[in-house]
Amino acid sequence: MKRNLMLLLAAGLALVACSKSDSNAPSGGGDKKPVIAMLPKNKANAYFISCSKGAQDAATALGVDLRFDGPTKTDPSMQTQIVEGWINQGVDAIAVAAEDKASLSTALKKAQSKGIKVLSYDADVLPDARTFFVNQATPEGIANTLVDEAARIMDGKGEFAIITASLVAANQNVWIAKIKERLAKYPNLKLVTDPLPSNDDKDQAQQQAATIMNAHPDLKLIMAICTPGVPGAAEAVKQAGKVGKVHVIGLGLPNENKDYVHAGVTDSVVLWDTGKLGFLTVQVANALVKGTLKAGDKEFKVGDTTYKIDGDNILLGEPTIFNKANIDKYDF
Amino acid sequence: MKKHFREWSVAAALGFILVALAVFAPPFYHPQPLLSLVTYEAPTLIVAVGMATIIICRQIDISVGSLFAVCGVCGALLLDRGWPCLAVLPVSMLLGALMGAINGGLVAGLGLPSIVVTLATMVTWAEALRWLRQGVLVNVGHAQWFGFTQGEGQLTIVITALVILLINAVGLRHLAAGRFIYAVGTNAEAARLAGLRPRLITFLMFVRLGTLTGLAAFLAAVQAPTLQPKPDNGLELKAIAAVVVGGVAISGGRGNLWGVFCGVLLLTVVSPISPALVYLGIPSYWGKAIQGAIILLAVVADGWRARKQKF
Amino acid sequence: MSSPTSSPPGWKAARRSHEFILLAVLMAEWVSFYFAGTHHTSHGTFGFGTADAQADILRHTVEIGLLALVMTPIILTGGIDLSVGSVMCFSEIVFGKLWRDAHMPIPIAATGALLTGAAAGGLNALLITWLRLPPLIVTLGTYSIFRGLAEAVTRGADVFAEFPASFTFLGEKSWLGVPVQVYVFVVVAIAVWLLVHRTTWGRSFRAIGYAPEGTRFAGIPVERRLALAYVLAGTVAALAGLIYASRLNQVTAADGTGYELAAITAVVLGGTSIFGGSGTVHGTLLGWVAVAVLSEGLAYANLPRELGGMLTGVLLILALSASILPKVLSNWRARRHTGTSTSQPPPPAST
Amino acid sequence: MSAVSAPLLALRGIAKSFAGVRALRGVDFDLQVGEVHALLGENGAGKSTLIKVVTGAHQPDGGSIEILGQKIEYLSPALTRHYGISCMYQQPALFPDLTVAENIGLRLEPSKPLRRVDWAGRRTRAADLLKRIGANISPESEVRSLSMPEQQLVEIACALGSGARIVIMDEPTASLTQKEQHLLFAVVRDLRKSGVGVIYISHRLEEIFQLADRVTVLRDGQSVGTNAVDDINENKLIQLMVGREVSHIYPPGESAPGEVVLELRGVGCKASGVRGVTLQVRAGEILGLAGLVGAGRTELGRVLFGLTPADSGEILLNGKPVAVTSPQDAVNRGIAYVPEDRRRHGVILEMPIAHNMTMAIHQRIFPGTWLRFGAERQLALDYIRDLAVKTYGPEAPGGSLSGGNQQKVSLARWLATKPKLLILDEPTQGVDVGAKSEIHKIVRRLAKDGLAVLMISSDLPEVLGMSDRIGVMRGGELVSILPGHSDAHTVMAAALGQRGPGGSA
Repeated sequence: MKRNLMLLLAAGLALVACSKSDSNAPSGGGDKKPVIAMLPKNKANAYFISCSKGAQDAATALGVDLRFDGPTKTDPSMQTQIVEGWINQGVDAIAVAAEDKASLSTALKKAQSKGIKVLSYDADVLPDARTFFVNQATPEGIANTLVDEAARIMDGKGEFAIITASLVAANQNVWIAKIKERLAKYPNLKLVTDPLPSNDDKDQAQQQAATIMNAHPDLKLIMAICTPGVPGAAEAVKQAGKVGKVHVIGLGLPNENKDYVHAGVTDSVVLWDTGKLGFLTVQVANALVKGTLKAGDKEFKVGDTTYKIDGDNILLGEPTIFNKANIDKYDF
Repeated sequence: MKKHFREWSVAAALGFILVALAVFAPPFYHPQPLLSLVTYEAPTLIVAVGMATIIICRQIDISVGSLFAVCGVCGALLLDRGWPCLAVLPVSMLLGALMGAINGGLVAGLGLPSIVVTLATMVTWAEALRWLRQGVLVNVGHAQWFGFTQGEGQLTIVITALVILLINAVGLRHLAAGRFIYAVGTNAEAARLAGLRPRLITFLMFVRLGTLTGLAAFLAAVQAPTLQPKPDNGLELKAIAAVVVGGVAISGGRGNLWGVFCGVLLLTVVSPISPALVYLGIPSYWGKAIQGAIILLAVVADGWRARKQKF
Repeated sequence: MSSPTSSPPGWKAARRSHEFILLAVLMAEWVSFYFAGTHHTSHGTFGFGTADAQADILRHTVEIGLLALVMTPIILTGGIDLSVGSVMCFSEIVFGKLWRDAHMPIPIAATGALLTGAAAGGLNALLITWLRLPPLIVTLGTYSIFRGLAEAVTRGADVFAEFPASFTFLGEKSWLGVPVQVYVFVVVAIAVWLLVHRTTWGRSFRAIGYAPEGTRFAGIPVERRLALAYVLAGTVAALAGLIYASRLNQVTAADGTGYELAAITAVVLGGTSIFGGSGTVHGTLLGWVAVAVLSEGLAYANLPRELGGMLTGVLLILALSASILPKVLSNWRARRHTGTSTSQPPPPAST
Repeated sequence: MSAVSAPLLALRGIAKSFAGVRALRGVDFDLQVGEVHALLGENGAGKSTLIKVVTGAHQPDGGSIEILGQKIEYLSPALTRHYGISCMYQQPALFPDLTVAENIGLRLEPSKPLRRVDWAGRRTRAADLLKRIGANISPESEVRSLSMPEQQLVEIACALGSGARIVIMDEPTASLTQKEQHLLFAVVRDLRKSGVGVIYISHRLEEIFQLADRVTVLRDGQSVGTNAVDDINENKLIQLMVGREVSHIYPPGESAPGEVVLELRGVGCKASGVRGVTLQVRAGEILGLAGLVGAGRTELGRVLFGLTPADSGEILLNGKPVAVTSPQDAVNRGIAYVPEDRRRHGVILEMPIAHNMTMAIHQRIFPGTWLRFGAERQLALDYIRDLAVKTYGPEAPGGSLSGGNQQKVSLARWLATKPKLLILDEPTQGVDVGAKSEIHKIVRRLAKDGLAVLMISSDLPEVLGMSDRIGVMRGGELVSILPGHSDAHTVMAAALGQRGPGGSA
């Protein structure tokens, strides 16, 4: 009886897998259609969902096969695991947004050694583990915009705190360094504590914000530099009844923050066009595969738009500040 | 006093911390942050109430975290579609009851060990949720705080949790059905010989825990404008820990809900998100270690007492 | 009356067949993923069917495999250890601290980590044997305290990374086409198999699982046997932590979250009874590989990875009910059988 | 009063099988109003199964049940209460974590779930019932904290309070002391007087002659006769039970005791209540330990085996003082203990016979902890042959054997340790007659080979028949040592604390 049951299950499993293989045969068939794999930090994060939409548009336009996969929470080990799977599947290009650059770079070097084109976007890896980094904005640009915005809201003085993704996130760490540099310009702005990690989790960001408000009753502003952090911090401020006393700014998607901005909890969010980031990433990956883009090039053309290349960084453009006045005009 | 020594000692520890906070950190008692904290943990209390009776019944359920996430997400999706809160609540509870019934059916019906059954359903529901939702946030929007103001919403949630606790605590003590649960937990065969139906009671306990989890999930879902589907929320161990700290014996048949209430409060006060630690000058990242120490201390205290009683 | 010459009851045969069936499931998984997840191009073969893919599946799950191995003796004694994931993480943190902050050489830091794991296992053993507490709640307590300590030491945020190549070879390099950590795993697997199946220690684990009091009455030092199982679990958890740290080249306070349940799943799926006594190490290995291939193979077949978890849950329930079902059926059959026999006139009662 | 003609309970042709083994093969039984009907039979004769059929715990495979002439189609524990059937099980079926009042409440109150629990009412009722049977137990104490006889009294209180028309008592006196037995007997007579029918199961024939009106004997799942107590005598009853005229022949003892193997000087253990025991056991001698249940005999055995180490006095083995602090110690020093509870302590039911037999000699047969299956199998085969264990082979799990054969496995485990001192705790309890005499022969042979044997037994004929000398314990103390040929009366008198010849109480 037991035997029958288990064998039945096994047979069923085999059947499912086989039938699936038929329907998928063309995609893995190894014809001329290039396969581009794209790894977000967290595929559940609205930021990356919006990225994936742009990426899919580019893939459709270019006629490439896009595989967009990643962990559903902060999980560097899962990122590595997925990339190693792609290497074994023999994809043509891999584009990654690294949660942790050290652990992912090893896997990416392996990919390069097998002739797979590697690039990074959003969050860089070690420079020798990829050809290009699609940089959504220069770190200075982001840091300066955020600090200037904070100074404006705080009248140039007072305590503030930073909520970040995780302490290993490469791009966030660069931004934090640049934010600290920029603070020299505003001697009365005081960063009260080390950046608080939220693991790209809205609930954790909310908890961190609540804690820091308890610990520092004079806190005037929370700056969240990861997208789930902004609504998380805003919710904490709202629940603590400190709207107006504690301000919230950060890097956030307009859609996630509209309500808070209109309610006056969040003053402004800063972001670039995430869809365009995904779009450009796939374009660059395709160009690398086709060989139309090589290391050392100085610019990259998509249609009639030209993107500047600074060293090995392909620049997306300047970030936008969204506030009460303009946030309703955007939908992403 | 002597009979409920275990419950009293947890209550005393809680009282001690609360007094210490009153003396050294009066701002802890600012109503708003305190209310937020209590609201945030109210769903845990509801789940712990269900978990306590499961454990009294000599079973365990480690799938509640997944059940909680599934019910929460389904509830939030319906709220997003514009369903009224009063219609979503029963759906969420029914869904919880259904999943609880699957656990209960496998445990009571087939006689499988509950820890393995609920381990399996935990993984299954969690991954199903991940697969179907890919972790995407669900917008609850207008339904936050049931559409009330924040203060009203928070009070509603806290009062609901307290009412659930009260009903269950009284029922468990003063209703024959409540005593049947103890009877089954302490000696299922004797319960059968005394004319009770242990399998049915066990089954119903799982259904009940599922229902309570559905309710708790709904009360958690309306606390923010968006809901993050998190199947690995650790709720099961949090609830079990609170129950164990509250003096319920893992071997069944012993403990009461007032102890569990104290256990939940104690673990809440020292949790990493509680302002208490900050006010007492302890960095919040020690929260989990302190919780762990309290759990271990409670466990060791139980063992020590049992050891002394033996001789 | 049962005649003394009746053939051996099917319990042992049934257990052997459980492993056989698991093997069949594994083969089915493997064959289906081979056909669904492998493709051939002009550049060569890619996907599930390549040696690289197989090696990677092992690399990604070897830590869980190690935990499952040492969980087996514990479950055989009728116990459970929920703390292995936390102990694994805490040992890694100790390793990172010793190496980076105390500037100790890698071998000494690694020894420190292993000792930490052993001590953590010792704490479990002490509370379980000395206070006679149920392992479930003891290890629930240590589960939270070691995770909590890991968070406290790292302030919930600190990360140890960029270990030297002399350490990362353990998790990243291969030897003769087989990842280095697999050799470590094989050594541990053989050791645990021998311990459980070929020594008096393993015999005692089973005896304790079946009848702890009866084992004490046979003059077997139950406490010492239990202590070995838990200390071994702690030590090997630390070893798994080192491999994990080396493979990812980083250590955080979130490492190994949920690994305890994955390990328990592998053990139970492998046919070990959660109540103790019966079970095998090779069953555990099969259970572990079946779950590993399922969860990773799906990605190669372009199926959602989450399906792996769901199928694991279903498989677990089926495996469990399968072991119950024959009993239920035979009872039912026996009842029917005697039901017909009573239709004969009852023997007259002598008065 | 209803018509006398219809019996309170009538069973016709009850049959019941477990996994193909026929436990009951068509049993007839009836119980009249105001009657005490004793049920008698050897272990495994089907008494407990029959009881469980009447209480609805087992569903019969065939036959019919009538209560007051009315045919009952289906019984369950919940329904039996409705029909006025109440049962005291051999092992108290109580809830250890709950109070006495609640235990009685759960058994006697209606099983409607949604009603208020009347705590005060429960307490007064429990107090009343306990008072009526003369038990000095607080209704508020937890059952877990009660001794075995006290728990049995709670069971009696339940039976009394149930207001049942049919009360079943399954070996109620097994763990009772003399005083509590008298309480019980009074309750039974009370019940009979008020028209209740009592089914009384016991092994102790004298009780049956004291209490019962009629007696039915079961053998191999069949009723072999129902008689009025006045029409029958003990010998006839035994004959019915065993199926033949028996005078159990004990193997002759040959008194050639050698050196003193074990000597105790004032040994005591506070935790288990053993006090100041002084005795000697010689090689080749069987020292029987008699006494009532709870006299401290098993406890003394456990002290000697290191399970509850002695905390006063001196233990000398072969003349040398030793400290036995753990069972391992005991095994290493050549002390073997065949425990009383065979199924929990003596044999691991799920493990093969071979594994069971080598459990105590791991160090010797498996040097360096490596298992040697060949040697193990050989040893098991040897003992299976020597002790005539009926099984299909060394790989058969212990649970597949009959009680007597399990006992032989348990014995083999300890003989394999080549002990100097063998402690037997109730070696033939629950063992059928054939196996019993085989075990006796084995034990005698072992003694002849120079083993010192300490035999704890509640079976008085066994103690008298087997022992070279008889030690009698009472209240944790060794009260007298009698010669092997003493008569039953002397031993009983010593055990009960009456002054008798040779007694020194």
